[in-house]
Amino acid sequence: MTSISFDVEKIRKDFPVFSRELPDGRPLVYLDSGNSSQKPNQVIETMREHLALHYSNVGRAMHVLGAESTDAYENARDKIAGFVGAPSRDEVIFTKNASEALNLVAYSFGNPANTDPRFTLGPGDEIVISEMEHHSNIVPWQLLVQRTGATLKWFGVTDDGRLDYAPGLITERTKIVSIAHQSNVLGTVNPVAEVARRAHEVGALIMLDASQSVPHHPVDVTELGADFVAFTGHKMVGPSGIGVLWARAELLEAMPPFLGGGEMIEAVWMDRSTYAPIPHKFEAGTPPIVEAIGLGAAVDYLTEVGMDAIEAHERTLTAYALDALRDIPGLRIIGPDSLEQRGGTVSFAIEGIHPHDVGQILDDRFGVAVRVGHHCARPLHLRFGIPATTRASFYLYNTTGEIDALVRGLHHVQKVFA
Amino acid sequence: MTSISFDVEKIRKDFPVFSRELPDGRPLVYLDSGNSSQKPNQVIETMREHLALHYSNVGRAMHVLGAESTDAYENARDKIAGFVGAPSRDEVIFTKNASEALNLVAYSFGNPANTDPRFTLGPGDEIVISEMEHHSNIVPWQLLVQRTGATLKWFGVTDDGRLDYAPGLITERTKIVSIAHQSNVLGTVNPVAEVARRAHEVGALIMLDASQSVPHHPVDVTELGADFVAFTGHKMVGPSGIGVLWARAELLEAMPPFLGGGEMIEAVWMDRSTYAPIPHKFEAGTPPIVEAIGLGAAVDYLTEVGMDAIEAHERTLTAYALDALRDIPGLRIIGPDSLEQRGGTVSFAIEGIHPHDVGQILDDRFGVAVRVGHHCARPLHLRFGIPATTRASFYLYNTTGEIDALVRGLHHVQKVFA
Amino acid sequence: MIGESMYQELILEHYKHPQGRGLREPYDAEVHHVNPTCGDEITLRVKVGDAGKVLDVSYEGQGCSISQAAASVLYELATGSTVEETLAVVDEFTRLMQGRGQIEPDEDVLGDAVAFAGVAKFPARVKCALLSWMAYKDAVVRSAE
Amino acid sequence: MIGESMYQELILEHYKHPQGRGLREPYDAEVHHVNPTCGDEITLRVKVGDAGKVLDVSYEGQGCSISQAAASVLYELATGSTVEETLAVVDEFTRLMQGRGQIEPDEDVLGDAVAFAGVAKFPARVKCALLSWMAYKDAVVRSAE
Ligand SMILES: Cc1ncc(COP(=O)(O)O)c(C=O)c1O
Ligand SMILES: Cc1ncc(COP(=O)(O)O)c(C=O)c1O
Repeated sequence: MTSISFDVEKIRKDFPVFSRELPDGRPLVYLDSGNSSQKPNQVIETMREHLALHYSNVGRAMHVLGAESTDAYENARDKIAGFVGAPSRDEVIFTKNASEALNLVAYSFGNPANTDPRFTLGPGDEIVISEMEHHSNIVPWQLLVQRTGATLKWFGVTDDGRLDYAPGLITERTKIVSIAHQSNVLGTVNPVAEVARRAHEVGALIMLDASQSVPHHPVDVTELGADFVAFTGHKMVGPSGIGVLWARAELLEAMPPFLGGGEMIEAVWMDRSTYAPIPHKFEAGTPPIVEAIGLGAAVDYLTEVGMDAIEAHERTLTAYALDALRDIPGLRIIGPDSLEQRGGTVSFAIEGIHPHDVGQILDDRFGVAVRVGHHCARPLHLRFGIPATTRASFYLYNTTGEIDALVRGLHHVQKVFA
Repeated sequence: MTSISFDVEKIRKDFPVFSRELPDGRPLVYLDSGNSSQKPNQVIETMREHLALHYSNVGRAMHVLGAESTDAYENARDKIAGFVGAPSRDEVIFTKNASEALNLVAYSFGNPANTDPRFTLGPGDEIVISEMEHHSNIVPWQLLVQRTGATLKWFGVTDDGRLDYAPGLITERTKIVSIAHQSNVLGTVNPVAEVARRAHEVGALIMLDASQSVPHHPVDVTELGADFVAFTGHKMVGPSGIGVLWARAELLEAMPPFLGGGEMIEAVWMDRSTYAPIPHKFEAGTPPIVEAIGLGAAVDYLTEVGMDAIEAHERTLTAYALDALRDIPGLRIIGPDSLEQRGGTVSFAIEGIHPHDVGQILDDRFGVAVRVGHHCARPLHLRFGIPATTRASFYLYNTTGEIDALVRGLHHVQKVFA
Repeated sequence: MIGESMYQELILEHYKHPQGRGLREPYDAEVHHVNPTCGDEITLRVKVGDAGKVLDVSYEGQGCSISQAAASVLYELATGSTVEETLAVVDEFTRLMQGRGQIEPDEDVLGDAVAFAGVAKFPARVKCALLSWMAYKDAVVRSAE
Repeated sequence: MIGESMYQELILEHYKHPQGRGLREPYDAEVHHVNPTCGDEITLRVKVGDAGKVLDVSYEGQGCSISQAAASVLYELATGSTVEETLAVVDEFTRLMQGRGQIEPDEDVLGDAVAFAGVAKFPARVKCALLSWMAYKDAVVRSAE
């Protein structure tokens, strides 16, 4: 089904997990990359080699190992800046995951020690998110309004799983809008450039949770028109323990520091400190060194395969999956059921069978790994009146054969619970 | 010089970095473990294998890989709880480094959304630290007083590098005392149990920065009498990207959440959330999974060698180093020059030669890696009236032969700059 | 496959043919428990007789097969035993569920409930299995008040 | 070893025998720069003559050999050139220092200053090398005010 130029079998050979068998000889059918992706040898080997032969702390060390580690770490920053089209490498901040990146920005608002008017926040000020957000793009803002007395507002979601975008929700009172670029449940790709324009029109800032888009599409932060973009290494064939905040340099300079400590300072006295220039201002303590280096290798890997090719491959898989799932009686897709403005994440409910049971039987009998539950998007599920869904999500290493396995598995599930 | 039972040559074979040559055939003499330690094969291989064959997201996944990852991740928590004598595994919070652990606690204070009297903070309230702290145990508290209007106070340091402990500095107004268990510059081990008693006497909480003690001594958090203890994986033969906050369960329960997002919630509505029980309440987003697993392997490794044996070995090295350095003309040790209450970190100044030059020539000519600068403890250096020092720090894999190499190197440095 | 499978025949059997389901009179206490992460719910009643004998456990709820089967197994184990005996079983069941798959279950104590051992490896499912058992414990405490 | 070494003979030579050291009259502008991370300091004066010719760069400071030698090399490169020419060298030197060892230095532009190439790999040392050069740039700007 996929084009000749995209050799998925060759790609699968790069991922050692596909050479293993699950207990009792089940094969592994991994359809849970929206949760976290598998890792290619290129990433694993880069990390292993660095840990074994070149490891040391970065920045502060003045010896061969220190230089090698610092080089590798800062080169990773260059690679990631290039990957998302950041105008400057200094705009790439390494965090531990996307959640930290989102919290970092949330904590920049309403800090009494910072007087930049874009970041002051109090009663009367508003924050706008949406009902389809991941908890990591909801809870940081809830905590912020609890600390400051600001108001949280949100866009709804339409019945077919689109952002119910009402420009009027963004007003002169709005300080920041933060929405997903692509939903981790619905697969929906949001009209972020339009929302960004509206936010800027009223003088608000805009943050994009790109955790589900950067791994799967060519993304250029400048084209998106955003002020802040968060994404996470483990979903893009990179390691755990590393995430990224990209933000416009001018904003990073205006924001108060978030975590304090070594590396983020210029000079420290007992009673006051001055801070390092960006990006280091936001990287307190020893950073996830080997993890950043691993993410650099991940970005090299994705670039070599080609983000356009990956996007096209996932599109093929998504079309195939939507077709096949539509044929299953009692199955209802939650989210857009066309390919328009959507990525390779397909969530669904099956009449009369709890998703927990669906997922567990798929795993137990067929080795098919999907995610079941609310996928850290409980409000979205409440919106659709269901406690949970089953979600299949695709990546560069998946095949149409694996979607066939999913479909066979679902038929079996229906038989078990008939 | 070291006892028969401690086979340092055997230990060195576990660390692949010692099998490499630096450029131009220099050997590697790594005396910078206080900055970050090297990693044994046991840790590297555990991480590689997990990434290759067992990786998936934790907690939320309901399939074989999810169960394997969750098992391994939560087992790492058990191991670390055991390693530091935590009364409950739920008291072990994984962070990205020690700095995040210190900031997490600092952000728990003065949060308007939390009313527990132990964590309220405002003008008139006091925080007590010391002049020998690492920036990571200074700046978070400075940022806190800037946000809240509380007052920061600190213990001084005596001429021989001891904590100038004055119980009277801790008063009824004190909300929290945060000091290093062992100084990363002086090597001094502080009388933390005594300070903890005093803090509790006045109803204050006490935090210990154990970044430099947990890797080198048997540490039991209960014996220390502390409320909060922070340490970091990369200094204890573990990976980068992982740190630990231990705290008494009752306090963790009373604290407001810090980072918000997936995994740390119980239920989320658009306008409010309830939070997961500890430890997950403080672990927002996908945690550093493979890094925690690597730290578990590190703790297994240290336990197998034996923390008592490691402590004894480092003591031998420190005695040897103090003796040898004392003989160098113009060299002044900054910190205790006896073995009493001190660890294997020796900082010094050499008359007329800038530490930058010392460090760089040691590296350039002899492959001796030491750290030079203020070691993220600038106020301590200001206290001693010097901008920087040279620091040699020892770990289980170091030998007296390496200290000889350092001494030879220092003689050469003096010749170059004579 | 049997060894690994969470879906022991026994669990499916209980799910498809739940024992003791439905809310009945008389009762000493009624509780309503919810698992907010997945929306599972249960309403449960207990009736305790002389000498601490559990005369009836009746319930109504919705959720996945694990949570429904766990309630059915609970009903079978509890009715006819004494409160004290059943609380010992609840404790052992809780220990098993929270043991992350590291704990050897005591079959003598657990009886049929041992079929849930596989659940312990999936933290997200543990709450499903425990929902009715926690509700039962709660109800028993209240019935004694 | 020579290839790897940051301590080119040339740097040590300049450190031990600094050129143009000392504060002199006349001058158009004086600046004082500090590197707060390591305590290095420099006071620097410039005197610019007709047609933008740099007549004198005089300085006094303390710090490591890199920072001291960099000031000495700067003195040699700057005096006798025009402000415009020297600023081009400052830019190239800055680019080299901030290039994290990834940049091929332009020897034609840099002359002796190319000896500092090895410093670029150590972020903590880059500021040492740049201290006097940044002070010079600052002083030149002020002298034109
Ligand atoms: C005493 C002390 N505290 C805190 C830290 C910070 O640890 P990390 O860099 O892992 O956050 C260090 C090490 O850099 C240290 O030596
Ligand atoms: C849309 C979205 N936002 C945020 C996150 C959080 O990412 P992380 O768990 O790496 O912090 C995720 C993934 O879990 C996600 O899918």
